[in-house]
Amino acid sequence: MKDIVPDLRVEQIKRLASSGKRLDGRGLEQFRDIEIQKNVLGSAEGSARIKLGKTDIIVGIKVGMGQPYSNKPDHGMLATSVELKPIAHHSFDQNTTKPMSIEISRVVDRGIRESGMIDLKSLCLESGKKCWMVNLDIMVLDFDGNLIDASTIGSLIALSGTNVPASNFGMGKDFSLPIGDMPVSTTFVKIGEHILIDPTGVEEAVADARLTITTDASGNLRAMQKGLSGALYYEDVTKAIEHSIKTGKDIREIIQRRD
Amino acid sequence: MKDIVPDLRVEQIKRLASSGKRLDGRGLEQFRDIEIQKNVLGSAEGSARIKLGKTDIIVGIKVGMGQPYSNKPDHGMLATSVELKPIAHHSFDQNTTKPMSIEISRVVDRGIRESGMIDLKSLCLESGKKCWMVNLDIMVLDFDGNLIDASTIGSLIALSGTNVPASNFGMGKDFSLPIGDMPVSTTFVKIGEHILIDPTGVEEAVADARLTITTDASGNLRAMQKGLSGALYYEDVTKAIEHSIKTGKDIREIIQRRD
Amino acid sequence: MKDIVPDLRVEQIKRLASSGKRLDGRGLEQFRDIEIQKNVLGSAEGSARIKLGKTDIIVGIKVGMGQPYSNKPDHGMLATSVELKPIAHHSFDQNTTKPMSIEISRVVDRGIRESGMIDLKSLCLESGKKCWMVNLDIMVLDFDGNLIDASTIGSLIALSGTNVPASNFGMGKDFSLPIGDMPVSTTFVKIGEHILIDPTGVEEAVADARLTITTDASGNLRAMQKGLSGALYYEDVTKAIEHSIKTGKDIREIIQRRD
Amino acid sequence: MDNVQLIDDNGKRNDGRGPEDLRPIKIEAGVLNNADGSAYIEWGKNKIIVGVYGPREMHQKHLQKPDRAIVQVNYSMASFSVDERKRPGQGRRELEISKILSEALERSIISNKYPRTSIDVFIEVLEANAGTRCAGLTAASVAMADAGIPMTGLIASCASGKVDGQVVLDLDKLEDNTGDADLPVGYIPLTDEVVLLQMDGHLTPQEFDKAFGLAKNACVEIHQLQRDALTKKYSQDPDEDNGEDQAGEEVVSE
Amino acid sequence: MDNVQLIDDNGKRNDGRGPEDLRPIKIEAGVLNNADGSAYIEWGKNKIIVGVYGPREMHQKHLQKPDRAIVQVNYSMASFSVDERKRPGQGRRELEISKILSEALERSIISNKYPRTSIDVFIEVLEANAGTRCAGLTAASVAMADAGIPMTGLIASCASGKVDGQVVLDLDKLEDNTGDADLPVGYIPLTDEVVLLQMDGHLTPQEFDKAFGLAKNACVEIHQLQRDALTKKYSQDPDEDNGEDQAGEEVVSE
Amino acid sequence: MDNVQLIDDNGKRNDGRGPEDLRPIKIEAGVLNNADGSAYIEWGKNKIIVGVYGPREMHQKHLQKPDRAIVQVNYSMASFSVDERKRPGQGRRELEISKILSEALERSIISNKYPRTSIDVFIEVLEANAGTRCAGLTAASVAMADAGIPMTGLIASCASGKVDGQVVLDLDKLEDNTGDADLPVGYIPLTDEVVLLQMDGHLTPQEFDKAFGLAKNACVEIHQLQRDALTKKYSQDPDEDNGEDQAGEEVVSE
Repeated sequence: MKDIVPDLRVEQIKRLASSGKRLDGRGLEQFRDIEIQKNVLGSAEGSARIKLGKTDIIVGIKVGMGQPYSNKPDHGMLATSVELKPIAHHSFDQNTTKPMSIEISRVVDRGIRESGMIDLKSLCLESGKKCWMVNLDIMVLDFDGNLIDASTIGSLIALSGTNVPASNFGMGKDFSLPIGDMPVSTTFVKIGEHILIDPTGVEEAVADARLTITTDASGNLRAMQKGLSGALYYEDVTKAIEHSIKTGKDIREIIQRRD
Repeated sequence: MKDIVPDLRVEQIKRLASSGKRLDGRGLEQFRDIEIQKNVLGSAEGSARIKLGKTDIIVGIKVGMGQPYSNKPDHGMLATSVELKPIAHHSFDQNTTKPMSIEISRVVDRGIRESGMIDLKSLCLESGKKCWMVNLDIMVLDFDGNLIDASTIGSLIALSGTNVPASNFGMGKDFSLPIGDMPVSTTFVKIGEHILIDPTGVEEAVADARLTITTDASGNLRAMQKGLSGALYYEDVTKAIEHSIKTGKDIREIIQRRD
Repeated sequence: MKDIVPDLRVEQIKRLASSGKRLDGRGLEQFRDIEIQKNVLGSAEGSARIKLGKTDIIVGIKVGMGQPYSNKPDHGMLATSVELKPIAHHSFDQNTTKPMSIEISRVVDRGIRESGMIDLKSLCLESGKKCWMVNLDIMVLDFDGNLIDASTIGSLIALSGTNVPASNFGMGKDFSLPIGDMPVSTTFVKIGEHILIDPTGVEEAVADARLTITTDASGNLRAMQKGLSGALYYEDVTKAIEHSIKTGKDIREIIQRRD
Repeated sequence: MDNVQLIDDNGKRNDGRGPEDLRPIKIEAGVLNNADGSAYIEWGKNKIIVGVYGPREMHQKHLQKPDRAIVQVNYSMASFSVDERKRPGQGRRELEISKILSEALERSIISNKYPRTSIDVFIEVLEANAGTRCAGLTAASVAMADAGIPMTGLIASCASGKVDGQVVLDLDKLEDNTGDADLPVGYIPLTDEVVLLQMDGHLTPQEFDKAFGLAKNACVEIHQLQRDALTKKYSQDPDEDNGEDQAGEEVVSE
Repeated sequence: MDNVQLIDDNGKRNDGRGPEDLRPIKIEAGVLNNADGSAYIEWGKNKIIVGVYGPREMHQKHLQKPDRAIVQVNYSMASFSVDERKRPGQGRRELEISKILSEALERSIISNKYPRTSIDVFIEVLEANAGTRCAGLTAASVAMADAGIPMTGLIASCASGKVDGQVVLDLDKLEDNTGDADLPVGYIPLTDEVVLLQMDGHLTPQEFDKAFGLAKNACVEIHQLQRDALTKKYSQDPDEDNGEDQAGEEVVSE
Repeated sequence: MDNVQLIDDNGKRNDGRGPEDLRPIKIEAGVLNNADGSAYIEWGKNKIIVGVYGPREMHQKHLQKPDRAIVQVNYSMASFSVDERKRPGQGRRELEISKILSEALERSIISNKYPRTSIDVFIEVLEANAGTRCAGLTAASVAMADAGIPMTGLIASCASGKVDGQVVLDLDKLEDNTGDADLPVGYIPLTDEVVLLQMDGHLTPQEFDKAFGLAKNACVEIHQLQRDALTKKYSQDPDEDNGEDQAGEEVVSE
């Protein structure tokens, strides 16, 4: 996403958008194909590989034991990280991608946490002393935009297939991670006048503003994040919310069909 | 203080000093005005804002619990840090100011520690196991020289108003940090032949040598530190000691008047 | 070893090697003089200073208490580090020598560990809870090639004179670190067609490949490591093994004579 | 999410405010000597100082933009700004906030005037009590104006949210910790642009509309305080620039 | 070194293999879009993906070589690749392996074609079960060929070792943890060159000869799998490049 | 500060010295091959080796001085130099000492001869027993002379202090830990200049005068040892440069 995109390309994207089209043939409100593989790794307690167009990520979950945070003594712990490794794009290197990876992981984490999808209270073993610690690690293998949505979808898939290895720790039988209502994020960019869902790498590179909206099964808002140094108008936001609720439903169906 | 000060300016400073004067109108042995605000922050257990001319610092004290150092099992702990943040001067950045901030914090800490101003033994709760931990953090907001003296004065003010929040830790009633005799530092620079007290940023930038002398209420020496790559003669040192004892008394009065 | 060695020098080294000679007058299969000083430091539990030609290192051993690794609950701990400090060569700086120092320390550690020279099990005090921790730190003072062998020899000397300071920890009487069969490493470089033992700095700089072979008293292999971006043929390896077993015996005698 | 009652039977919040009231806000421009621009804000119990340097040459060449200035915010919480001492060094939360505030501020400057330069904004949170990103952004915009950087408009910022099931303005720490939702908004009244928008918690689309409207209206009010602060600074005799709180001044002389 | 019996009375190993059998190996070339070359390998339970970028300008000027390209390998274990979560960041073991794999791969390229450049090889271990450096090197060599980098020959790599006193090929995790010796070999069949060689444990010179021979023969076998993977890739219609596992595909559309 | 008696009834200190006695000092110049200059010092139980490189081009351009050389000292305690193992990496104490020793040494060189260069001084403390900064500075000055760097004079350095209420010279570890005051002094006898001065503890102005006088006189004595070490080095046959302690030498040959 650090590519220098020539002005001509920007003009082309805008011209296409004016007639409702995009470089890869999609409509402005059309999500890319989502390819899902579940439980792809034997070493992880949960895992998934997700391809969103040419964006390709792998999510691995390790569950261990830890000590609850002092301000949440009755909760288990969830830690989310996104690694934008240099394998995924020629412009990625450890130093420059750090703010980007932190923002993505925090937005993904916020959606999962705020939706109450994981009942963290049920993961406390002894108040203030001992709890289950869920490490959700997202590795980007190939980058073509919209990492927030790819990561969210991958995380939902991986979490919903996660086994808590209680027997390894002498804590009784293994059990499935208790999963509730799932949050689904959809991300938009604004380019010129136009709002495009699920942006590719090139679209993100030329975008003025980005907006992520995370909704729950009831169509309510759970998390939002504006990014990039352009502005949105209120109408842009309400339009995006409307699309997000609609598209979120479709994505949720795909995820759950796979269970 | 990393400014390139033109040679003309150096000459001007020396010429003025020859007739006992300085750029800001002070005499060579004259300290700048000290502006003091006490307990300026609700979140800190003790705090102070100090302006020494245009030098502007804020001192915050947090008191928590810790485990005594293995070589001082019967003492509470004091940790002093100085942050020279880039807000304070256009030349400050995290990398280049590190040695400077470490030297300042160690000199300030040494004066406080060696004077016995805080009775650290009284802050031990259980030998080798549990003690009060006093974090003294100094943040520089605006830099115009003589950070050692500004930081020492700010620390004395903040410490003498510090409340140990024992009740928060279930350790009985809150109490005031036990404060004894206060050390006061005064810093000098040598420029050419001249010894100037309480240097400004420009004076430090052109100085040959720097000398800090910390004295107690009885007029005895508690800490000294020479800095910069110029030399001092013995007579410079004895002259500075004499001035330090005298000026230290004045500053001590100002600090205590505020109690 | 980051020197730019002019092509002429490379040619000279190859020409000499063709007639079985080297820049410093040695034969291809001849090790340099080894100078040994034992127990040179009062602050360390074991120490040695080794000169291998102009390569000069100091090895210090500190023994403390620790908690066994979770996957080795019944073993004491050994941690080996090599510091290639800038004092040792004009080209050394903390950043660029890191991979080199890690490789050396891991090869030295592997030889010592795999040979079973230290009976780590006897250093466990309480399974999974408490054990002796042996810190083996190697500091390079002057660099002229073949740090792996110099470090291995220095480590053997220092370890075999190490006192476990049990009385300081209230764990009974002090005792000598239990030392068994010693591994000895010998390192070769390939330059053009030629295999040279115990390379100097210049020889390492022009070498195509490097091979370290660590043998035990029975003449068996305990560790090997190929380095550099040239290749070896199988015959190179078997030839080096043969020399290593032979030279290893000589070095082992020197080390043990000193006990 | 715990069973604390945050709004009493008279519709008053724990600090006595009504649902649509802001906490008291005090803004001062030009409070530092060395910084090219600066501002100090007290917002409820939040105390924040902001210094701006620039536009100045960008040191890291690979981050330079050939056609414009960039804004680099460093948002930082002082170790003594919170109840439990914050460890020094920028944590992940601070890095995220620095990023989104940089992006918001970049929108408000006329950036093509200073190619290859950086505008460095240091936001030092001295005392924190919820809402520091909005307060920091509000003060930073004043500090940038104080630095004389050409702007399309001042950014005002304020959060709204939901507490006890009710949409309210400007959550304090207790409300933020135990409330239902938080919605920080950054807004340029002059251009009607939204430059900061985050949300977490639980809002229906209708609640979002209401909360957004509250925040936007508050921003208009805050914008006036920003203008007042700048007017006050620039109508002062320049020699009195740093004359605030003269009561605390003491003099040592030989 | 513990008293586990690793080879049963019928000469079978814990996973049913004979002493000289490889684990199942599957190699695929060209699995990523952005990387200039890439490969995926499954080797027993090991799963590794490799991406190659370059030759490209070397950013750190002081590491440039005026007469040739250098290879920089970054071998990395994913946090979720092992039983006990690996902490993020490169540990000492990963750094050592990165160094020796860089050196091995550098041997196989015709490096004077691209002075002052770097060929960057990212080896991501997704699941680890002993032998990852050999599997990673094998896949990296395929990925470099896929990137079109001129080479003197593909490097195949495999370990042999000793288990229950017997020389065997290709140790798995249980054998590696409790066996007597491990001998990873990297080999270019086309030129008969040894480019990687490490060993730890306990081998007589005779056992070394036997173990080395086993590893070398296995490398010849693996070399064929590498060639097959590249042939398969380059005989495909380029538009189907990433068509593996279409079964998992789903479509969202408005 | 504890109730240990450090000076007995006969005026003898714990190691038998009188109040104004130095510990035994041994200095050797030119002990390393690669460094441009070097020195080794044993001072009581302190053992320190110093290597100097330079003047050489300053790598970090922004630290270059257009009109002179700068001195960069790296003072470092080996992990095994103290009773409780020191963790690797430079701590705050080492950084402070490196800074003040850099400043002291810079005073003694004729720095305008080598603009834009750096003189890098590595002080490695192998064994520490109080007084390492003075011993390190003394040895560093010899090493700089050994490197042929033009100097205004050698720096000799020694601490004095107060123990059991009495002013004494050259505190050892026990005295430093439990004594009343410590006063390290760095002094150039040739020019009568004080280039290092620190103090902590408790001294009356009169005690300071006495302690300073003791340290200065000791520096004159140490200065002679420095000159002797350099004379010895430069009167030797160059081929025997590293012949110290030949007793330990062993030879392996085929």
